Amino acid sequence: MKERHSRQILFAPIGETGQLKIRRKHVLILGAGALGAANAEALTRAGVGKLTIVDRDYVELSNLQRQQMYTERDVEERLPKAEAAKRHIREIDHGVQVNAVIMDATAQNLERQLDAVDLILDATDNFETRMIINDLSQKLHIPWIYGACVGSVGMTLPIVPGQTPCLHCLLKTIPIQGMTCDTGGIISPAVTMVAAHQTAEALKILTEDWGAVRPALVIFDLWRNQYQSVKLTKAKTKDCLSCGEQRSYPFLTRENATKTAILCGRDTVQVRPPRPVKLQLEKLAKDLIGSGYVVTFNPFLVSCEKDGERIVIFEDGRALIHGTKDMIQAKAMYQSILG
Amino acid sequence: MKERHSRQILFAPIGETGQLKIRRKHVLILGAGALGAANAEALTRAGVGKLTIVDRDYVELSNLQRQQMYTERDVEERLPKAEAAKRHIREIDHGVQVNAVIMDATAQNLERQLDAVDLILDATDNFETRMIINDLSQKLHIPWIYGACVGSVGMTLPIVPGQTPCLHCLLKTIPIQGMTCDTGGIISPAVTMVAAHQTAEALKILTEDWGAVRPALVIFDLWRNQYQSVKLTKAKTKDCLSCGEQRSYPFLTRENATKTAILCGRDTVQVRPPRPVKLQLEKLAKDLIGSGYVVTFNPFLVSCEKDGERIVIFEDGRALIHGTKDMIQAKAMYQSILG
Amino acid sequence: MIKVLLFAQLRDESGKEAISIEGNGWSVAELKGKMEAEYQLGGLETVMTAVNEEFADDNTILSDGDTVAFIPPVSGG
Amino acid sequence: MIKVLLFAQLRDESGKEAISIEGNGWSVAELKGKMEAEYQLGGLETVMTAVNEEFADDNTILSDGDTVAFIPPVSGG
Repeated sequence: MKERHSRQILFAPIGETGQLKIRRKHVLILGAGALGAANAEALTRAGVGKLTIVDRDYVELSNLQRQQMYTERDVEERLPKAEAAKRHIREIDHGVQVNAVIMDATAQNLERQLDAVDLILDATDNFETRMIINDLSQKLHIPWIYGACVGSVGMTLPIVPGQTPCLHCLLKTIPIQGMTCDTGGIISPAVTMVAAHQTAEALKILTEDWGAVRPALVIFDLWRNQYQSVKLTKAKTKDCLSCGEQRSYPFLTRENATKTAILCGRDTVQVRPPRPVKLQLEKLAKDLIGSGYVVTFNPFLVSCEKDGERIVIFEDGRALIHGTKDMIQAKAMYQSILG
Repeated sequence: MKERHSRQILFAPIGETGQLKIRRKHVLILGAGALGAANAEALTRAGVGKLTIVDRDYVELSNLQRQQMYTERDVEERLPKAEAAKRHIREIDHGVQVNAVIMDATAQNLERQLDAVDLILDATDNFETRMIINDLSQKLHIPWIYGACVGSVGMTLPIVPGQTPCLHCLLKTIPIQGMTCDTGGIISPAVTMVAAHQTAEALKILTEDWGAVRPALVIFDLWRNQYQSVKLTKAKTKDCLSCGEQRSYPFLTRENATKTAILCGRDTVQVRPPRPVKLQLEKLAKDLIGSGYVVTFNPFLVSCEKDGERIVIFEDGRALIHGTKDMIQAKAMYQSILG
Repeated sequence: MIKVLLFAQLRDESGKEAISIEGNGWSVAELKGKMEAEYQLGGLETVMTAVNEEFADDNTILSDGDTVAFIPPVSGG
Repeated sequence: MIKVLLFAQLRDESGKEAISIEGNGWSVAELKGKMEAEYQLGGLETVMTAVNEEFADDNTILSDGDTVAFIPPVSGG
């Protein structure tokens, strides 16, 4: 381990002590898309002890333009991203423990994953989930690092409970979806620049160099050559419902997320059953073939196609309906298969 | 190709026209270490037509902490970095042409590689080579992008002949080696942040969006939360010997580089023969085994070890002497093997 | 004069990266209202505001020479 | 007063990120000489200089309120 991380140990603010601390830490990365893959690779190379990677999606051809680690073979095999990330991480450093979790994060199922987690890295693509992370971070006293990007723009902010303002202090209401990868596209350097900031802050937090943690939100635009660091000394609000004196963690207690959602950057609707189920995928595949679908499947999912419609169904009952943004239609298609 | 790069085509400043331009372009990346690997991966994913990757080194365990794409298997096989990069690129996008060149760049052999090259990406680790790139860039009218990093600090600057100042305008004398990876260490986010800037500028240049090219040098420190963009409107000097009216390209005409050099970030000396040779590696390996060395070899190099000394010899006669910084001793060890 | 910097989609919507505007003594909320009306910018209620590189709320009062940045939260990843 | 920002190894050598110094009317070269003497900084002849975020040569004359950044060229990669 010493030889492998010798250049990182030479960096004085980390040193041997810091390297040992990194090795003892457990990071949960929520999302294994562009930001998730980049952060997972960087933390693996940095020698983190354990990674839990949570993702609901699988690798597609259009991901390869910006999502590190993944290859054409992952696309051919339609591997879930969490699993694909785990396989690549094992090739980079077989000594890093990886827990690949294929699920759509909710307040409930995410909290169950946070036992003994030292840091949460945000690599999601929506504010609904970020607000859940933010509340869980405050409730369980786990730092998290916000990161997001679209086009050539990116934004990042470390949030340390008890020390910095939280995301809810900065955003009184959840923003309606602005520009997404779907409307604005994305170039890979915007991803890597956000991931660079997230990984740097992660290394500070994992080595417990709290004084070095950036007390500011960074926003940049790599194409227009803009960069601004916004200090947050006045941003913490006493009456914040997530981190204030009378906190209620509103994003944990309120009604569960919608059962259908349009995925960022895709002509795809996700449908989620009211309660998690455990499907018999092999049986489902056979049934679908019988119904005239063209079907491929692996131990994690079934993908089926008919009349230009493509549906991917995961073991927990969740499905991705491709080629549509109509949530009602998507739900109907889902029910026509799973009842 | 359209599906694969759909999110990049959606980014308005690139679009379909820009994507077609990227596909027709040829980029030479000088160095396949940390910056080289990151840029090579990003440009591959972006869909560049052709990459020439020039590197003199092979993959070692201590590289994995910050050098993207490379795996433990590359270390076990002691693959030259240019070759390892080529193999990983093929897995990411088999449609990108890659020319892997295993050599130590000099003014002469580098110029021969620059035929029909549209852009040079600097991923070297020394100013001697950067000044050669800078002169060749001016002589052959090829833009290049300076990038460098150490510790948590990075620096980057695009240089477009006829449009921006050149590196020689900014540096009247070649700096003596300051802090290197050897003395200051390096963390991977410093690498990826420099690479993000280089790749972004590369995409602007490859899509011929000249007005967007950053007219400034960026320096940052991710650990100390420093960032500065330095405008270069007054930096171009008329009497610059590399880009001025009376130019002489001094770094191309002056005497060749030293024959021995200490490698950045290593306890290693490189020795280069006066003229390139073409060794019979299999025969050399047998000879060395006979001399009591523990030897491994592949079609690109021979690695031999005895009494704690390790020497790696490439087909062109170049050698890396590990475990020393004494150039005279290194030369002696080299000569004791190759005469 | 107040200098207003626009990021991300706000820049695309307005077609400008920076705007100079008379606004001495205005609150950030008043400036937002003015910007929505004059530059057809939508959704400024969820936009984060920095005054002279420091996070500011809607009640912050602006003075001549201030630089205000409007930063729409980015959600992709 | 002139504000001097130090990057990379200069910051490590001096132990400071920023220094305020009386230097109205000095040239950059004079400031470098002063810094080398007072703060044990070496190698300033190859350091790049920015005055108010604009590249400047050794002959540039400084005024009160200027921010000078000394940027040692980084060579790793």
